[in-house]
Amino acid sequence: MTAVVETHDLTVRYSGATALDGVDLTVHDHEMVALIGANGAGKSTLVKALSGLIRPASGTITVNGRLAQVPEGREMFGDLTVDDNLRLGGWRNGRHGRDTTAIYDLLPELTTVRHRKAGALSGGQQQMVAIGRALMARPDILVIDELSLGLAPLIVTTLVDHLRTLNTDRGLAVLLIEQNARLALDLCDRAYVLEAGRIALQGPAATLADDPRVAAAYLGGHVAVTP
Amino acid sequence: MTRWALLAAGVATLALPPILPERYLATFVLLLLAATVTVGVSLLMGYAGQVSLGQASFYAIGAYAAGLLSVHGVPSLIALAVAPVVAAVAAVLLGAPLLRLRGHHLAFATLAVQLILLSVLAQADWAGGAIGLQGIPRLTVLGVELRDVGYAYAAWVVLAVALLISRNVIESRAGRGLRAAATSETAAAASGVAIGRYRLAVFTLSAAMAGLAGGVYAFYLGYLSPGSFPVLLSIEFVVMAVVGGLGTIAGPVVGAAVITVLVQVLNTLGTQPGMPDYAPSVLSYAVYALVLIVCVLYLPRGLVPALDRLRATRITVAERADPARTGP
Amino acid sequence: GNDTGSGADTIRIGQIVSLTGNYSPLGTENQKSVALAVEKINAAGGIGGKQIELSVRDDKSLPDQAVLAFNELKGGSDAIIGSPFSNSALATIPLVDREEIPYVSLTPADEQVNPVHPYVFVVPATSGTYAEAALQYFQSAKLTKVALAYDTKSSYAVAGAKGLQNKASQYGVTVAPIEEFQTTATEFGAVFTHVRASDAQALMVWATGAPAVALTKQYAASGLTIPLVLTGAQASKLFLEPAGPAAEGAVIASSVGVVGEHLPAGELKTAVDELTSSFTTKYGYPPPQFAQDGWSGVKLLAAAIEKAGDTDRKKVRDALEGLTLTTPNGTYTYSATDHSGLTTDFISVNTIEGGKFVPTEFSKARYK
Amino acid sequence: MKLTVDNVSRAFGGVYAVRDVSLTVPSGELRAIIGPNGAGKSTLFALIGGQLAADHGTVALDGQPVERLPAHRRARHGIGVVFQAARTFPGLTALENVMVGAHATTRAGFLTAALRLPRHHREERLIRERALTCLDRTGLADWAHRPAEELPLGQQRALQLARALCGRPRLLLLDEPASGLRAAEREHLATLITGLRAEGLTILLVEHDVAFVMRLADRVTVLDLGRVIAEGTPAEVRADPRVIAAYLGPSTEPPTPAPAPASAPAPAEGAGP
Amino acid sequence: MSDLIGYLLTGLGIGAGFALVGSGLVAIYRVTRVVNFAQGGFAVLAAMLTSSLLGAGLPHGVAELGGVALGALAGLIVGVVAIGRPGTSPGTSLIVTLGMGVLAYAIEVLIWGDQPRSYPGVTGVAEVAGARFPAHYLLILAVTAPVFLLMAWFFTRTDLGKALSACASNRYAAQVVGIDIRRMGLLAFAIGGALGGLAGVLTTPVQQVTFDSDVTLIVNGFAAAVLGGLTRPVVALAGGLLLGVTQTLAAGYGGGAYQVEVALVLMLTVMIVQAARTGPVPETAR
Ligand SMILES: Nc1ncnc2c1ncn2[C@@H]1O[C@H](COP(=O)(O)OP(=O)(O)OP(=O)(O)O)[C@@H](O)[C@H]1O
Ligand SMILES: Nc1ncnc2c1ncn2[C@@H]1O[C@H](COP(=O)(O)OP(=O)(O)OP(=O)(O)O)[C@@H](O)[C@H]1O
Ligand SMILES: [Mg+2]
Ligand SMILES: [Mg+2]
Repeated sequence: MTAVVETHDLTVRYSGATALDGVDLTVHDHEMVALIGANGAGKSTLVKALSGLIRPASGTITVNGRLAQVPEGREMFGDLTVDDNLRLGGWRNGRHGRDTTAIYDLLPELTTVRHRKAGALSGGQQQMVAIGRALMARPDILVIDELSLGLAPLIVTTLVDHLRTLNTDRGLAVLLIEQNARLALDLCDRAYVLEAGRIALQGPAATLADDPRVAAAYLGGHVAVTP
Repeated sequence: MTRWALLAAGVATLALPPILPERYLATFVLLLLAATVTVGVSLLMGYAGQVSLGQASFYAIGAYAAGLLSVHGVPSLIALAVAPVVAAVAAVLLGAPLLRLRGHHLAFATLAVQLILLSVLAQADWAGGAIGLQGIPRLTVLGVELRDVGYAYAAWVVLAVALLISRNVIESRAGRGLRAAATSETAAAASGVAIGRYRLAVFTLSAAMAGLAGGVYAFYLGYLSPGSFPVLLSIEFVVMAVVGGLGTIAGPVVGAAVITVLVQVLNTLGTQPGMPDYAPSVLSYAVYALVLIVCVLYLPRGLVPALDRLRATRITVAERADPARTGP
Repeated sequence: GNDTGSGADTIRIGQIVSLTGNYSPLGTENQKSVALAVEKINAAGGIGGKQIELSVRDDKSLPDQAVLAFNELKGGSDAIIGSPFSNSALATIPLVDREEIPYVSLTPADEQVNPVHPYVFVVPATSGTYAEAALQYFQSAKLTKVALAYDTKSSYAVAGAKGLQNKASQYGVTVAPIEEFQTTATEFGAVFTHVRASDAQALMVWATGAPAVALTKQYAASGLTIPLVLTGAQASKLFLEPAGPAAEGAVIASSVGVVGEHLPAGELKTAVDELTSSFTTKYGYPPPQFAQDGWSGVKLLAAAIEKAGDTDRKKVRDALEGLTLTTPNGTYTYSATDHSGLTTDFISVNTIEGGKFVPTEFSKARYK
Repeated sequence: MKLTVDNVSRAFGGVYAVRDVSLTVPSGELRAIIGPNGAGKSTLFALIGGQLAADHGTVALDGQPVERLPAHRRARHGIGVVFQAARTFPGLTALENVMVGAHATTRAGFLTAALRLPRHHREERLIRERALTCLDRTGLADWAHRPAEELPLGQQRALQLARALCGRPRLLLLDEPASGLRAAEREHLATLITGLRAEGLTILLVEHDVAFVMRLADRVTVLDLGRVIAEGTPAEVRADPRVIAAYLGPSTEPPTPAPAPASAPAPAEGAGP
Repeated sequence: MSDLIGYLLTGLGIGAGFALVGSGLVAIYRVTRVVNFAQGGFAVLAAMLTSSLLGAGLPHGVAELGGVALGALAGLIVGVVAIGRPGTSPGTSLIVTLGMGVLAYAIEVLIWGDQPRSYPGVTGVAEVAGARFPAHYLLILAVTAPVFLLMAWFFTRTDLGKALSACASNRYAAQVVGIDIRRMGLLAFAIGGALGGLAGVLTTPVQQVTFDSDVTLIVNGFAAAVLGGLTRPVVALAGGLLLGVTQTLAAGYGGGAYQVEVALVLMLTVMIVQAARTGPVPETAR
């Protein structure tokens, strides 16, 4: 197994404040990796660094293959149509990037809004576009900064299944940040726990799910389903 | 801390007029007046997020109001006091329809208003037309006719008033509402900010500042013409505000000072004997442009924040010498 | 401060001039010719043995910059040569009144001399004078119905248009229709349409700069055949070159110096030739109208200082007021009531032929 | 405060986002609004809060019609809003963000500020204290002096809530307040919301975390394609077949698809609009 | 009647000129969110060079092409300075373009002097239904219409055009999907420069050009472009034509003294009505 993404001693600072501090993280070929951590731990910062949108203060990042991301906050091309948003997702694919049918098959909810301006969509519809746009790149590694954010439960189920299929069929590697840590740990093979910019824990997802420290901080709310 | 620096600058400039060589006094007066208008522009742009490319219109309206009134025998001090009021009234009348526009639409609208105003003035015989309004008496305060140093102090007071008001407004409920509305109108309105009224209020306030400065200008120059208030002047105010630093109190003053002095220095240099024919235009265009470009590219937040940051880094560097802080 | 420096061993002249901004095409010519005149005088030993020292300030075609410039210059100057931009000049004049310093203006606004300001003297023929010269031409050419088009935003044009209308009846001329346009206008179809619908026998245009060129270019294609009459503001290559062949046949009033080569030998011709030869030698092209103004301004000041025997401001002023001097612009006779000095005799009405100004028979007949 | 929404509709270019929706929320109730993506939940909130004008229909607070009032006037009537997208004021510190929220219940204007009249100082002190309390309550005390744009997403959501609370609202519209929050923060939020309801606030809550919603809500209204398709207690709604078909899906344990990786739920659920 | 047709046709002619000046603004703004105050400068540079080339004996067509090429080059240079530094905000870039416009003055004065220039275009008179107007306007019209159609097509129908538009729509997202926003920005500046150059080259024959002609050009171009929010080429064209026709009609039937004001007031009215109809611009969800 080769690494598709590897960071070594990655440190990122925002005007003085350290957001990531010596992070070593690897995602291998065919692998699904979860990244969990409290709000402000530095997860989004890591994503931005991986896709080159912010420059690290020190450390190295290696990416082998095409990386696509679902950014935090959805980041629509607000005055372009849904169709155009998706097509632009395939920008790096050239001519192949234009075929959007697979995305509409996956997310039929988008079919009826395909000619609307993306900025006028509901929050969840935008999230679907963001995910669809990332898939359009036909990436080797997909980095998802919040998957289920604002999505109805049914759609989350569909997407999770699709990711799993892509992973098994096409060997897509995934780095997943997800508010629902249980979901993430169930889906992924391995996981990292980020705390205040450092990797606090790492290991097989199943092991981490059983770790009491993880359960207390990240799984709690979803267990207590007592209406 | 900035406040102390400001106070020190205030005292220093207060001492300046009598000792300044007479030939520089005019630069000093016009600098202070430009700074006053720029304070308004900065309030408008830096805090309320509205761009005006026509601020010189209110400068002109204030000037013409003061000039016309005093030419027709109104005591000069009263005429001066009326100047900002007229400018403010004009701003309310114009702002009511124009402030429905946002962003570049508003920028264009203010520019258009200025073009229209200039053309109306150029054709208004009662205001001297294109030839200009002549014979404006000097400003008389307590029976004393002001001479050059007097105008320097008048301009100083006007600027001080504008700065004080601007600071008071920014650090207030209203100021926060403005700044909030500049970034998200939806959220600001949902918090109870009456955006339309606020925008009009700040537009009017900045116009009043320009009008007041215009009043002093009218008496100081004793002559007004549409040619004194070109559109480029409005743009220059914006440049001053940006160079000084938007969203800062001292920015407009620093910006106005730097630009005014730069222009004068380049003018003097370019017209020195022995300079080649093309020196005046090359210096006043090329050097001015290069200084401007380099300044905004390398200090995009303006001079004042840059100076602040310089001081701030020195402080944090000192702090960081203490290695006790480590995260969990 | 009133340190007139009458005892100093140099004569200090300040010049406020538009070297940048809208009026720089005029200002640069002013400035070149002033510098040239000073250089010539100094080379010839100065005035009464004293060299002239010239300080220049750019008013950037802005009135308040002119005031700044005046304030910088006033302390160290014995006399001041003013801006080609009328608004700059008018902004400076109140200060001149207060400062009491001889001020020689290079802009033709009538307001500077009407009423007379004791220290202000104007070099170019004023708009009013041009208007009167045009009327004399119309009268002699039997053009009794003249259409007028003018730039409402230019003080030069407004003054000229007013002068024309005020004095028209004295010369038996009716002015109609009257068309207005703006400095920024680029299209004059409406003017031509209106004129075409009238029975006007000539179209007189008062404008400076770009609109005059655009109007002339479009006039050629307008189908109008009546004479197009322009004024001193067009009497230079600033107009001729951009207007190109479209300007052929247009009638242009100018100072006599512009058509110096057609003048009969005499004092005036000598004055013109002196400027033409030295200007052409130094700068490589013949002096335009604005260069004549700058040159004449220096000559007038020099003559007054020489006559006063001193640089005392009051004495120089008095000397100017009684001065009679021939310069390339014509023969000036300043008096206590006339600070403009030139009569219509020194305005030549020309036509453009082969890209050159050629005096009309009307004017040729008036050369003495 | 009692909220009555009567027959409101809003279309965008011919497509109805909200269609003939009527809703009565008695004072002090916590009402959840759920429904698929694009069902019209946020649009309904916007019609209540005044961010959008209704094509027709009325909105009343304690019987007083407000549908013609602009948003800032509705805020003065006691509506507090937490938007779905984190709409904070970048450039202002967290504390200042929250202080803006106090606008609805204070009045010092430009003149008072410019002249520094006594009222300015009095009000300013009050606003500041109240804002600090709100920050504290939402767990943001440590962030008070950081510019809002530097806050992580989770904290930005909390900041919106603090801002809304600073206006002393009597009706609170919460659009997905828990999205992006981790388990611990989610717990904190749940406690806070329970507390607010105990204080007598009327709360409307939109949230896709069904467990979270069902735990907190008194009653639940379900929207689909702009219409109300069901309304009742959490238990009733959860059992409603239309709701299961349109939104919840067959599994009762909503977004935790641990079992059966092979058999994906058929996409033919009719969930699409 | 023939008067009216004359006014309308000349109005369209000069309106097309305004729109052409505005087209470059649209091209640049649509991609970079920068209002390019140096736009008038491209026109001036191009016109100056064209006049020199014609003066040097080059034939029409070649000389004009040279002018347009210089415009594109100038656009590229302005772009490099204005948006080349990473992290430059559109506001900062705007001031930089203002500075570049002033810098162009110095260059123009050094090379061509401060005297006005012009050159002949299509000579002669066109007659349509008894109305006479300079035939050159037909050329301007004939160039403007396809330029705008091409722009509209390019930006909304081609992949590259969409990628360019995406840059202005959301810079961050553009980077996320792998669009090189800097390169796109520079491309936009070059296109804008060429369009600006074209505007200068085409409008100069009926007027004249001085180094500071850019102010008038940009005011009119801005007026035209802003009507379409600086992003919609076809609306900008409509804006320019409206501006032109209003001016000639105002001059024809009301008198020329207020023709610009009438047109500006009309533009303002249209904008205010537009704003009142659509309400405040909707904020997209971050
Ligand atoms: N632009 C910025 N300037 C300064 N600090 C920042 C900036 N963006 C983020 N930070 C800081 O960096 C740290 C990490 O933020 P980041 O957004 O990566 O967290 P996160 O783990 O993604 O949080 P969340 O779960 O809320 O999305 C936080 O402490 C935050 O305050
Ligand atoms: N400004 C707008 N212009 C056009 N259509 C809009 C606009 N706002 C919303 N819509 C459409 O109205 C419908 C309802 O949107 P709304 O945001 O209310 O959904 P929602 O129920 O909040 O969904 P989500 O759970 O995804 O946030 C959607 O189809 C959306 O695309
Ligand atoms: Mg994050
Ligand atoms: Mg929603």
